[in-house]
Amino acid sequence: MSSQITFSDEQTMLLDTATEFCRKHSPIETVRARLDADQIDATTWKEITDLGWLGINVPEEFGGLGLGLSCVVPVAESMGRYLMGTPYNGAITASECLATSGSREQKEEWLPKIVSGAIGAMALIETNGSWILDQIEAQAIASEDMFELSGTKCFVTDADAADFYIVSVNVEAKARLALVKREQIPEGNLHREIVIDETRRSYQLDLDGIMVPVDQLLEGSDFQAIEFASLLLLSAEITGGLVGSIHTIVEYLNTRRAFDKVIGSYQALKHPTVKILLDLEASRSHLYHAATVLADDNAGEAEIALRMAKAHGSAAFAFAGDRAVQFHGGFGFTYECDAQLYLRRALWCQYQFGDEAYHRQLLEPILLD
Amino acid sequence: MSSQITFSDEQTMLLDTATEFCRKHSPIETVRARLDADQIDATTWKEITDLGWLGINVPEEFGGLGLGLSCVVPVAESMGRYLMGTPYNGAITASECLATSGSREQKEEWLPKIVSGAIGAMALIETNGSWILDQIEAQAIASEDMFELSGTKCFVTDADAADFYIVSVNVEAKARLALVKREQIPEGNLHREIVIDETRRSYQLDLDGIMVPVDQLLEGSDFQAIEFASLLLLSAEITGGLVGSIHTIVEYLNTRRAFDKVIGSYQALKHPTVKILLDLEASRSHLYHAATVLADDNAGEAEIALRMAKAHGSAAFAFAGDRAVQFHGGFGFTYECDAQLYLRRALWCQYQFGDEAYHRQLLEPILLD
Amino acid sequence: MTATTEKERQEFQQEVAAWFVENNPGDPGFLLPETFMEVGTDAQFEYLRDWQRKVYEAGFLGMAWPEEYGGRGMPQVFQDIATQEMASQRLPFMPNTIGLNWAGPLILKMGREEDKQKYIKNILSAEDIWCQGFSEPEAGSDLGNSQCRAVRDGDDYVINGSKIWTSLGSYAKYMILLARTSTGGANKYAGLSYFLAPMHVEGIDPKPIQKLTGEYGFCQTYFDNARIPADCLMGSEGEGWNIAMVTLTFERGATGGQAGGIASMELNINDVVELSRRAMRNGKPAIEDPHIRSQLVQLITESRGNQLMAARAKIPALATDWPTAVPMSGKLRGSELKRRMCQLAVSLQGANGARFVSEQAIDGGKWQRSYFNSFSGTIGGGTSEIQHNIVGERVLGLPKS
Amino acid sequence: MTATTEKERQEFQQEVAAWFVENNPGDPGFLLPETFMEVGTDAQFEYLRDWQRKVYEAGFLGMAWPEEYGGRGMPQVFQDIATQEMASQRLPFMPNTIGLNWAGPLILKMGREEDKQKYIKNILSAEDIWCQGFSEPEAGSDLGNSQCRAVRDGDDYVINGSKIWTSLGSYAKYMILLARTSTGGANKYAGLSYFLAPMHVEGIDPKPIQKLTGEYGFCQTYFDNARIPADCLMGSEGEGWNIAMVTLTFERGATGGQAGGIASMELNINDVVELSRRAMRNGKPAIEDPHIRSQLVQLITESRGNQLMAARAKIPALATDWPTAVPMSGKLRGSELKRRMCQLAVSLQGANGARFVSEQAIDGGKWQRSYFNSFSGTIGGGTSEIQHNIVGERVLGLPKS
Repeated sequence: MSSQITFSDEQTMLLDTATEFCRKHSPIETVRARLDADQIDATTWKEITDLGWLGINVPEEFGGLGLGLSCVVPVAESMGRYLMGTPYNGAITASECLATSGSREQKEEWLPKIVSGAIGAMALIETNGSWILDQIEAQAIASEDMFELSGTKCFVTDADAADFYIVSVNVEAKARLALVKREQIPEGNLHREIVIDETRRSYQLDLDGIMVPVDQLLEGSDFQAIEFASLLLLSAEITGGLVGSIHTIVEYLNTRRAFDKVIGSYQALKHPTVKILLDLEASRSHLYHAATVLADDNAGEAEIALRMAKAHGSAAFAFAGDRAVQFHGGFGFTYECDAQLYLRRALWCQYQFGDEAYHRQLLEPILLD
Repeated sequence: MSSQITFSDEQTMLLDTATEFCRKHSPIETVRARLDADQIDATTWKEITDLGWLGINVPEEFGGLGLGLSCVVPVAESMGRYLMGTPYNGAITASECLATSGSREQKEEWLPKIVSGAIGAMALIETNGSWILDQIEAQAIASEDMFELSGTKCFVTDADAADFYIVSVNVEAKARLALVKREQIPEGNLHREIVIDETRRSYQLDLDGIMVPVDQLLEGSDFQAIEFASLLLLSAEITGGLVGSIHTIVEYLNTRRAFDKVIGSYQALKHPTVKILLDLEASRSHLYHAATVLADDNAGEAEIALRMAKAHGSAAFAFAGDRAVQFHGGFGFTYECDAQLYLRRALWCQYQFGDEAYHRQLLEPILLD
Repeated sequence: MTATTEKERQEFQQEVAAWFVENNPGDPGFLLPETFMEVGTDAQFEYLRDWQRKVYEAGFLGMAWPEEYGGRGMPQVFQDIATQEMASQRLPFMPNTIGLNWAGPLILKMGREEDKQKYIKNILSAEDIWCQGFSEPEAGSDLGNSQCRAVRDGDDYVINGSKIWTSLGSYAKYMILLARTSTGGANKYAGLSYFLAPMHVEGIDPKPIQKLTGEYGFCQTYFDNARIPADCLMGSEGEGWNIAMVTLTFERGATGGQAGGIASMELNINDVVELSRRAMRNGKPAIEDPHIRSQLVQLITESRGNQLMAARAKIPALATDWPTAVPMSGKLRGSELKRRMCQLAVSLQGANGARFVSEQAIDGGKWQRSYFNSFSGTIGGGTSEIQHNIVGERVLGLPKS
Repeated sequence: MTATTEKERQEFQQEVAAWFVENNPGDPGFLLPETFMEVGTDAQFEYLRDWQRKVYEAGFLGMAWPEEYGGRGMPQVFQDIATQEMASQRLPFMPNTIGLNWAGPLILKMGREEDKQKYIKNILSAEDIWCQGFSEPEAGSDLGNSQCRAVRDGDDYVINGSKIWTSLGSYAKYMILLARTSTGGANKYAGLSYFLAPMHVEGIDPKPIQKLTGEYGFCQTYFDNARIPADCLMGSEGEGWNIAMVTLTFERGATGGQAGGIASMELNINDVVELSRRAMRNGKPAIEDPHIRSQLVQLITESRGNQLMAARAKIPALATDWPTAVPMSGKLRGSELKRRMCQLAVSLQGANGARFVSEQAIDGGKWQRSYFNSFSGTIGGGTSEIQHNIVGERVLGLPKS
């Protein structure tokens, strides 16, 4: 196994810019103000688009920067750190999916639009909550030059703001990917879901009644590419979230007093906080290693690195969120305390695209057999 | 599942007497002095015999007290608490084995002898270290009215002092139990083993060359009874060991100073010690519950209770021993510190008759399916 | 009737079981809270208060409390049987938790005769709801540091300050209140006094607090020159700390004396096992996953350990080395187990673990909500960290942290 | 030669690999220790000292140390390549650990010119073995509380007291010694001084201590009016604490500057995986057990996390929030991982987990012994509990415990 981490000048610059951008655009008051928002923050999205961040991973020939997913990581990490809620990760996954599974024509049609701010949303998960992306129930039945879709998709984030959707459907008993345009979705097929992370705007998408032309079926069906991109972006978000949690915990531990001492002096709080810090340091290392090997185009190494990053990160962030609430004591039990924001974000990240137990099980045969 | 615990007057009396006896006979200096002993402590054994403790579980018709194994528990727990090294647990298991698998004649011949101090030793485990008692490799081949034994048994405790052995052997491909007398063992077939718990006097017993008359094959082959008795006695020993560990830890934490404070005031030491205490309280509860249901003769409940007791106790004692060494700091790293005695005892108990992972796996189908 | 026979107990158990089967209050048509700390709507409150009154009137609450104050003067074992039956039939809980389990036992133990006459019966009938005023926003678990002031003025005390985590604060008629009557004294504890304070007084204002679940169920109670009669003082001025400590022994389950009746409808490990048969992970019931199986067995073992400890604690011969270990650790063990149990329950659900209270969520999202609410157990009434200190110091005799 | 090319590095790597293959010292015929703290017999010591001398003479030790003192003045990257090669060929370690990794770097950083001339070369060649005299029996991890006295008397200091955990104490020619030259001063730290003390002096007596494994490998060193020359003092009187802290940054791996060469033959997670294929649990290779598999994956992930942290720490842009977190936690992470790894290795063995060092034991009992020895990592050089404090306070900025 490789244990190299490379971090380019582009990545360094992106990390600096993104940290500053997210710090400025997503102070905690803004995060809270947006919890009940019924629309995405279009102004911020415009700025993100203008910064070129939607084209980071898009090949140059389609109007992007061609820097690959590894350069998206600093941006996703920064957004995670400031609990920013944007359609960014979904949009990047959609562009990555088009780049890996789309035909030449499909790429030519959609990738430049994405770079210019068109929002893509992934519609993969179904009501049974399975993480196995190519074992699904949704159907696409061909009739003449159209596909008639059926089934239900969940956890489609920012679906109300999306310009198009990538939907997984069975075509003749094989899982495929179809692009559905916003205007092809009948009125009433989108329902907001209540999810644990209130910074997320998640939707259920009913496929019944959707008709799409056959040429909207993606040429390829690279579910691995989708999973890899999603794991990478989630791990980045988790790592950022861990940084944010630690700052939140440390700040409270350094100010709150109990029994005549600043509570950060109590080892019962200090030592688990150190554990969270070391978990973060490991998560961040797994993350940038995964970004490195993914850029090297070695699918075997990438699978190991990504599953490790997600497994380690999921467990670490869930622990950090849980302890953040606990360590804030009575205040931690209130909605007003920011600890709950991290806990909720942690649980969201944990249960998206496989929790630690799931990825460890998948690592077992790779690492042991 | 039942959650009853009963504790009789006999048990109360035995617990009092045994605690006092072991405290007096097994102060830590005596434990240490006996680490290199090449013989059992015959004087103490005589006293144990005279107290009637070898007959507690033996039916009255064979000269015992007929109180059942549940009354042996307080004695075994007390011995565990003071790290006493005697052939007691092995001898009790052997008598229980004869009582459950022996013929009338075999019981009449051996049980009264045991009550009077004859030492039985169990020879069950083989070099592969498997805990599945009826899947073995040792053989007994009949030739005329004798069986010829072959194979190797390990972890035969106090074998040098034993008057007889209960040996598991395959007879016509089925695991059975044979009683072998001391005098039937050829010179040189017993080899002392180096085991982690230096209070144990463990031996390897080579069966090759041993010939026993066919009537020394036990009539029955109740391996479950052996396992149940062993798990109960080990759980008792573990519970006692936990009590001893806590006293050892607390004493050090209350005297040793570092950075101008008594170290017991540091939460990093105090809180895990509380965990050990609560683990002990749970272990002791599981133990006496197991003793209660075993006395009720309900094999299904007994299996659950015993496996839980051993699983919980094994993990708890291993943790306590490990932390005992750590919490003694530099001193804990020396042979002179008593913490290592508990750690070694804990590891011995953990790996006898199945560790926590083993018993949990066996509990899974019972509790979940 | 002081000694009881096995036969009497069995007959009573049958009687009580039959009554509860017949009088089960049924599905209210809305999601009930699991404990009194989670009562967030009037509908929930009224449903539960009616239910407590009905149970009391049937004679199954306060059974071991003295007859002269509204109890039935029976041996504790009968109350235990009734309580156990409520639990096993999974009936709604008795909402006047502070009254039944803290204030009531305290008044019976240390109150004046007139207090007993005045308060006990209405605690049992839920006529008077009680709340608790110990914690303060700035003091957290450090009760000794309470700053809420009570100043004697003629026949009144004038109260100023605020208390936090007053569950049922907006429904309560009385509060057990710890307030500072003096700032001098040998130490911070010496200035505290204890009041059985009326809530329906000008200047007392309980304001609901939003919990991390997004729901309500607690108040912050503000005191703005609120005048309460001087005879609300329990004991003498300066005895507040000691009386609060006695109160907490009731909370921590370290002593008996509570009125009985279940105080919660808490989920238990069997519910998690049952969930594991229904919840799917990657197309298979979660219970088929080896990792989940191992965790379930561990939690069953731990949960059973807690039950068995309760059984063993009743046998003095088996609680010799550290006799207070089991009673003093009840809240710590129970609340931490519940937190981990809920975490496991959420993890059984695959991607649906990320849902929250809603129709699409498994069991309506109650597991996620329970996980969040479980922090009230690991934080309220002294955090788990402080519980570890208490056990380490008072049970094991280790020096203070 | 300050800049290096990839090609130069590759060529060097091939050269060094070839040399080590050719010069592998082979099986000594006895069980080697895993670290310098476990050297318990003369045979082990001599074998290892000869090996270090040979490696030094071949030019693969102290490569980045200045030429004028016996090093080779090359870029650090070459030493790292050589060290890495020793590790991957699993060769015996360099036994003069204190000299190479603590005393040497310290002398190079803060020593006088004459010290550098006198000590450095012989540290590299293992001609002079060094030991460490920081800890005391009564002071434990609290170095500031050292009581061993050094009193100036003419051109000498007279030392009285004792030091504990002096590994290689009976083989060492020099000791880095922290001793108290004054009991007054602003605080306990102000009275400490630092010495490069000779060991072969009347009144210095290193007595072997038996470890919990039953073996030897440490000494308690007694000082009974031992006279050492006054110019052994490093810096000035009263600077001992600061110099000791600098020394500890070398130990904790927080700064570079060590001579290189592997300091241990430690077992790693791949060894445990390999063991899991051979060790049987109930008749099946342990690696087939689902519970074991899950634990192995977790430890592989954690172990890999530690490796990757080392790689990431070299990229300043990726170590912004808490730049010292990775270097300051190296010992803590490594030693705790090793302890758990050894525990898992023992648990793979079924009933044979209960064996100890002997022929019948799996791998001669080395896993059980390693588990016991692993406490030297979690205790020595500041316990894991203290390491948590250090990281919490110095990295996260939390208040002192």
